[in-house]
Amino acid sequence: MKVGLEHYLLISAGLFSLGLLGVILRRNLLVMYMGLELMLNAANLALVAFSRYNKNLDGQLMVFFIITVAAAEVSVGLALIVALYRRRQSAHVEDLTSLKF
Amino acid sequence: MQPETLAWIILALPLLSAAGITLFTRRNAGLSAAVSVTAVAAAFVASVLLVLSYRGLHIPAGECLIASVNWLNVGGLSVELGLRLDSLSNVMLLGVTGVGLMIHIYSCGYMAGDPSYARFFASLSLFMFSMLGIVLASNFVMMFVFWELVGVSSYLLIGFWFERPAAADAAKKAFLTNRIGDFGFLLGIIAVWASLGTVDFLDLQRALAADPQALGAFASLAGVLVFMGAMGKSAQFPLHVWLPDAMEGPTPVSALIHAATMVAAGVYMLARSFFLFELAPAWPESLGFLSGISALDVIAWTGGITSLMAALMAVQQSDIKRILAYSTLSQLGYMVMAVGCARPEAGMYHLVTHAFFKALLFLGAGSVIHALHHEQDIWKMGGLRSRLPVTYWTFLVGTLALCGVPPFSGFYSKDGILAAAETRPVLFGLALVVAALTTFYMFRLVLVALRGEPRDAAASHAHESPSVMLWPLRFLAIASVFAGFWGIDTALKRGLGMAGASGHEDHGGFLAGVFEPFGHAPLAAFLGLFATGIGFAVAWTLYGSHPVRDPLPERLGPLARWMRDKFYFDEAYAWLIRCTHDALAAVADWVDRWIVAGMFVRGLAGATDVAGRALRLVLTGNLQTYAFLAAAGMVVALWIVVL
Amino acid sequence: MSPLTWILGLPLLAAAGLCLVPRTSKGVLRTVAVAVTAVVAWMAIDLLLGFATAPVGRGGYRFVQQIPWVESLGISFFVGVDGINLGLIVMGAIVAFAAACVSWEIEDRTKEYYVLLMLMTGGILGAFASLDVFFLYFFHELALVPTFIMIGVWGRGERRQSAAFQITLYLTLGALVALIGLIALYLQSGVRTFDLVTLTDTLAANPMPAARQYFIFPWLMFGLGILVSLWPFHTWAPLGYGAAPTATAMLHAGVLKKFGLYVLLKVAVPLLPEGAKEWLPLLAWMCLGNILYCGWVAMRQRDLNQLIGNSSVAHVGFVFLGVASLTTVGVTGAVMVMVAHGFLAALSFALSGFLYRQTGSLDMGRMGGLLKQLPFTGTVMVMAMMAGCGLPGFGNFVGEMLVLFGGWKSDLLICGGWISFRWFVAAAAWGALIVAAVYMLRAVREMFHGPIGETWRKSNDPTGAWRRLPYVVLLVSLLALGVAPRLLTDHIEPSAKLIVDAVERSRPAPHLATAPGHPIP
Amino acid sequence: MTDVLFYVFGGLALACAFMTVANPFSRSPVASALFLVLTMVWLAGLFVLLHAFFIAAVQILVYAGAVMVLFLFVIMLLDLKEEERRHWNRFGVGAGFITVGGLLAVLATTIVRSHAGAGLTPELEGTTHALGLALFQRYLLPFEAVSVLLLVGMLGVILLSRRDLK
Repeated sequence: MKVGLEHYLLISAGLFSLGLLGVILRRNLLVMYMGLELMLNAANLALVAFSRYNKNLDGQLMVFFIITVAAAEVSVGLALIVALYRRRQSAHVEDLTSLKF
Repeated sequence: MQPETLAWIILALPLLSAAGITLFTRRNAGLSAAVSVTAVAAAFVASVLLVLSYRGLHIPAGECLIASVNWLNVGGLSVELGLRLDSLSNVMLLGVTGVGLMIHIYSCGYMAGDPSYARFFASLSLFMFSMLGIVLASNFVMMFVFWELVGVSSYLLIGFWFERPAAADAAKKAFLTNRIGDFGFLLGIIAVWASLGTVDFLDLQRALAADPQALGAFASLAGVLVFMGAMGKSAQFPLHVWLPDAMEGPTPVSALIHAATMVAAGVYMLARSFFLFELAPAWPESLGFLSGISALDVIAWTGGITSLMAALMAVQQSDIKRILAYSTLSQLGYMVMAVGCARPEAGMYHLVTHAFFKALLFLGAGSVIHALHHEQDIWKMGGLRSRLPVTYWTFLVGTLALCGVPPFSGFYSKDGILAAAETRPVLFGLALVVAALTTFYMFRLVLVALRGEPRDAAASHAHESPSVMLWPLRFLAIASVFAGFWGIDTALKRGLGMAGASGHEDHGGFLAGVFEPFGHAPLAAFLGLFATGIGFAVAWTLYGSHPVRDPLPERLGPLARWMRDKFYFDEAYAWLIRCTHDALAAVADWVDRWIVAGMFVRGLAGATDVAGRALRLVLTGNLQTYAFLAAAGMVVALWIVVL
Repeated sequence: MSPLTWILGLPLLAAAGLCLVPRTSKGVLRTVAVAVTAVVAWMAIDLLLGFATAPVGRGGYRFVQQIPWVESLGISFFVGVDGINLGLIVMGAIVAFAAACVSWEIEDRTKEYYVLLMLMTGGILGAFASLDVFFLYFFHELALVPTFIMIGVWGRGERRQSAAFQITLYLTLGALVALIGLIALYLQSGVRTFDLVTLTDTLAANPMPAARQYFIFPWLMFGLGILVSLWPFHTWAPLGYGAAPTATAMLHAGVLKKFGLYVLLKVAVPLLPEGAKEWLPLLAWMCLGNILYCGWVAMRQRDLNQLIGNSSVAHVGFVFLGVASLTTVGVTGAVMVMVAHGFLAALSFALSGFLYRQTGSLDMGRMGGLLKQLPFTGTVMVMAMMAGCGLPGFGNFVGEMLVLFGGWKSDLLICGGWISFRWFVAAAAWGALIVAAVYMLRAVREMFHGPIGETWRKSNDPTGAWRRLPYVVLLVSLLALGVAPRLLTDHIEPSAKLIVDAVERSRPAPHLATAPGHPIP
Repeated sequence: MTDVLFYVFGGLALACAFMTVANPFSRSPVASALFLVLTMVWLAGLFVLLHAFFIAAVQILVYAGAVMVLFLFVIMLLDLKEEERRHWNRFGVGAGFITVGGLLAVLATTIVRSHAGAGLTPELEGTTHALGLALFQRYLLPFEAVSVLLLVGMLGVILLSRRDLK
């Protein structure tokens, strides 16, 4: 079967679901974070694919921006995790439930 | 000067005096009194000038002069700040300012040394302003305005010694009782306006003369509602309870407001708006059971019942001021009854003469109280004839006038009322009984309180009051004796536009005037004298020997106790109010606290709170739960939207 | 530039300016606030005196100014006065001046207090001056937010948090419900503009179908009713005013609360005449709840502020009655009551605030004989209470009298005509003349009459002309209205007549004449 | 040829992604991180197949290079042990799988049903030249905004990593 847009999108959907699975199932903050990255990349893939098939460069530019924002996000997020770890000596989500009423 | 200008001046003077005292001179007692007395004296002089210039204009009977500025004009409701001058208001003007002047002068002596001397005179001036406003008002709304102001000045003066709980309570009671009457008065005014589109007396009179059916089904109801105003202010049954309590005020106040002028305002208002009561009976459908009863019937019977009841109560009182207060009630009932018998001029005539002699009696009583250092129980008095000669003789003059002994003024005015009642035999009989009772309780008062031997140390050391208090007594005594010959009745008839107003103008000389009633209405005159004689005889038999205690309770038994306790009206009303208004208030408060604020508001808040607590369990604080919930929600949403 | 823009702009400018004043210079803060409100009050009085001769602008309004803002939504800054908001603006400005004067008492966080006070004043005046429904609502909210903060921060009593909470929730709810009504009105009007004049003209020319009016009117009626403490949504009022700082209670109870009535009269009734006819009978029942029920509740209160709060709720009932009567006289009376009651409520709360500071308590049962100790305060308070029970000479009497007169002539059918509106008038008259007198006189009797309690020996009257000025200003305004009511009624009447005529003119569209939706059996 | 490569890269990316989040052999974050790096690489391959060469390069440089190194640094810094399984929340795991499965199902059905690619041919050449022109002309403002964002991110990191952070 000829590879088309749908195939890329399906891969993207799969990656996104796996990322979500990581966020929901894994208890380590860092791994959850990796799941998030995975989801972002899934979105990137979809954007690039759309961009190619729709003859529009904007999708790629969007990906560029997403990568940049993701970089910023990762740096801040990781800094937060480090700071949290310093206070709580844990990166385990079940130890971090102070948001509870 | 034009009468209109004079009328404005008369109305403005007391107001300026009240404002001036309150704002500027209240720290200076003497100056305040001077301002107030000057104002009322000037008003009296202006009234005399006004009457003279009015007579000079030769205005025909039933006509009047009106001076007005527009006060309010909104979509069909036009209210003038109007002054109406006719013989009726002229007579009242002279009466009010004259008696007012006497009492102002008297007060200078009586109130001397009171720490709130200036406040007293300010309130008195405010009262004069309001009273003159009622007298001069040319329309219903203005009359209502001043009606209320009179009520509030009465409130201020009854509660003048407001630190005394009794005085404060009496003031409150007077105001509230009056308010019930005013409630009816206002509704009556509104009903009249709604049908006729005007509140002006003259316009109303003309409209009703042109079309007596103009008020339709409201004719009698409007009359009775307006009469409710008079019921409150003139203390008619069943709103009479406030007047005796009002005696907690200073005695000059009792004399001026609660005997001579304010309480008479009701009668004046009835006479002023008499055209309204003459209408043939007509009731709205919902009050169909009253059909056939006219407004005048209601008025006449209310007056009759009041006069008899009050006279009975007066018989067993022992407080000198209260005896006079019940006597006032009884006489007011007389006047109202006269209006009810379609003879407003008779009621008004009695009003004027009564103002003189009742003011005299009250001031005399005040003089006695003053002399006895505020002792008011007649059974602790006695033997004052020699110690307070001026007071005694003037008091006696007042008593004779009140009892209707010819040739004192009371005889003529009372005779007019008795003659008016002749058309209604039951009321006539009732009026005769009242005449007898009046003589009885007045001579009981004179015999017990003033004659005989002193029963108390204070009574034996009494001294005559200062002359500033005695001269008003003398002047009022003169008025009480001769007011019957001043042609007041003729002037009143002219003012009311009565038929025959001009016919009686020339009665032949003084002597003919003295005996005029015997020729005019012999039955009423002779029976009235007879009743007076009986009353005097009984009083002399019981009290002529100057007993130490009242012999009457033993003879009358429980009836005497009922009379002394005012037929338990106060208690009955207290019970009624507790069962109705207070109960409603309690229920409303309870509902507000527990149902509205409690069940609904707090219930709603509580339900929200509980829901919040329940939903809070979902928030575990676990990041993954949140992520899971968000994802699940997203999936569900997508599922619904996309598939 | 219209003087109205200055009137509402000056306090807002002052609010911004006060932010720059250092918090330690309390004198400057106070002087600026008093001076600005004095200028505003003076301009408002000037407005009143110049009203008759001012040229008539768009839609019969005077002193008009209109600046387009968001044209796509039809929003513009549009101010102007007619007879109805004229009195309210004058009253609001004078009350604001008095409120700024009595704020000497605030020692804590003075700067924030005055900034909020100015903000509230500007919002209030803006709400009454705006003729654009969007700004009308916006300015109202602008005034409400400071109210909540002021009660929460500078309030008094143990229940102030709960009071602030309750008043916030109630008023927000009311404002939201009314907003739904306003948005529905905006969307259904067909012109997509917030301009009141255009709305009025359009809806007069081609009215909305009656069924839609039946639907929109209750949102406005209940929403605005909650804002004005319509029975049974009134319990926030006594509670909130009891806890509010003096100036806030004065401004809210006196002025801001009238906003709901004003919008009801100015927007809801003339724009939705059929809806009004349908729902006003219910309003008539509810206003009896205000007049009689709240009067009875007031009779049972032991705390002065609770009493004044309940009595103020009761007075508002007369405005509702006047509006419900739909007669020129009644509506004129309603506006008159609004203005007079504004002065009266402000005066009462100013006095009770002063008493509270002097005695530390407002429990009437513990007071007594204060007239001897505080002759000035006592006299003014007795006069205020007399005005409250409808004594002639005060503006309230004129208003209540007109409402009763107008009500008697109303042909509004209650319960399908089974009950005459006259019974409502009679009941309201009973409430005005008797119930009000009972609780007012009881309060006077307990607080001012009788033997003086030892506790109050240290209390003193306000000394000096400046401290007495706010009370005197309010009292004189009340008296002026009572003695010369034509100052206002002459201006109110034509505007009231327009509203009444708008309702009378309207006839339901023929195909909808039998539309369902009769809420009253 | 490209189709084969697509299946290879796609399959490997999915497999590595699976190993990242649900490695049946190891719970170590390091393993996860390394598999994630691999995922990035295969993704870059897919980008190349889509003729997005610049993005592919950036993907390798920024993600596989910088970001993942950062991850590994943090893991080392915190000395994270293997994620010990404290308790096996069956309900949680089941619900998670169901949710994710549901999501996947929804997405897949949508993609398949919508025929998004019908009639479309891969044409666009994502040349660096074109990208650069667009970036510095049409997208100049967002570009600058992103640079500010990065600056803010930097500041945030500096602030957060202060020792005395309370």
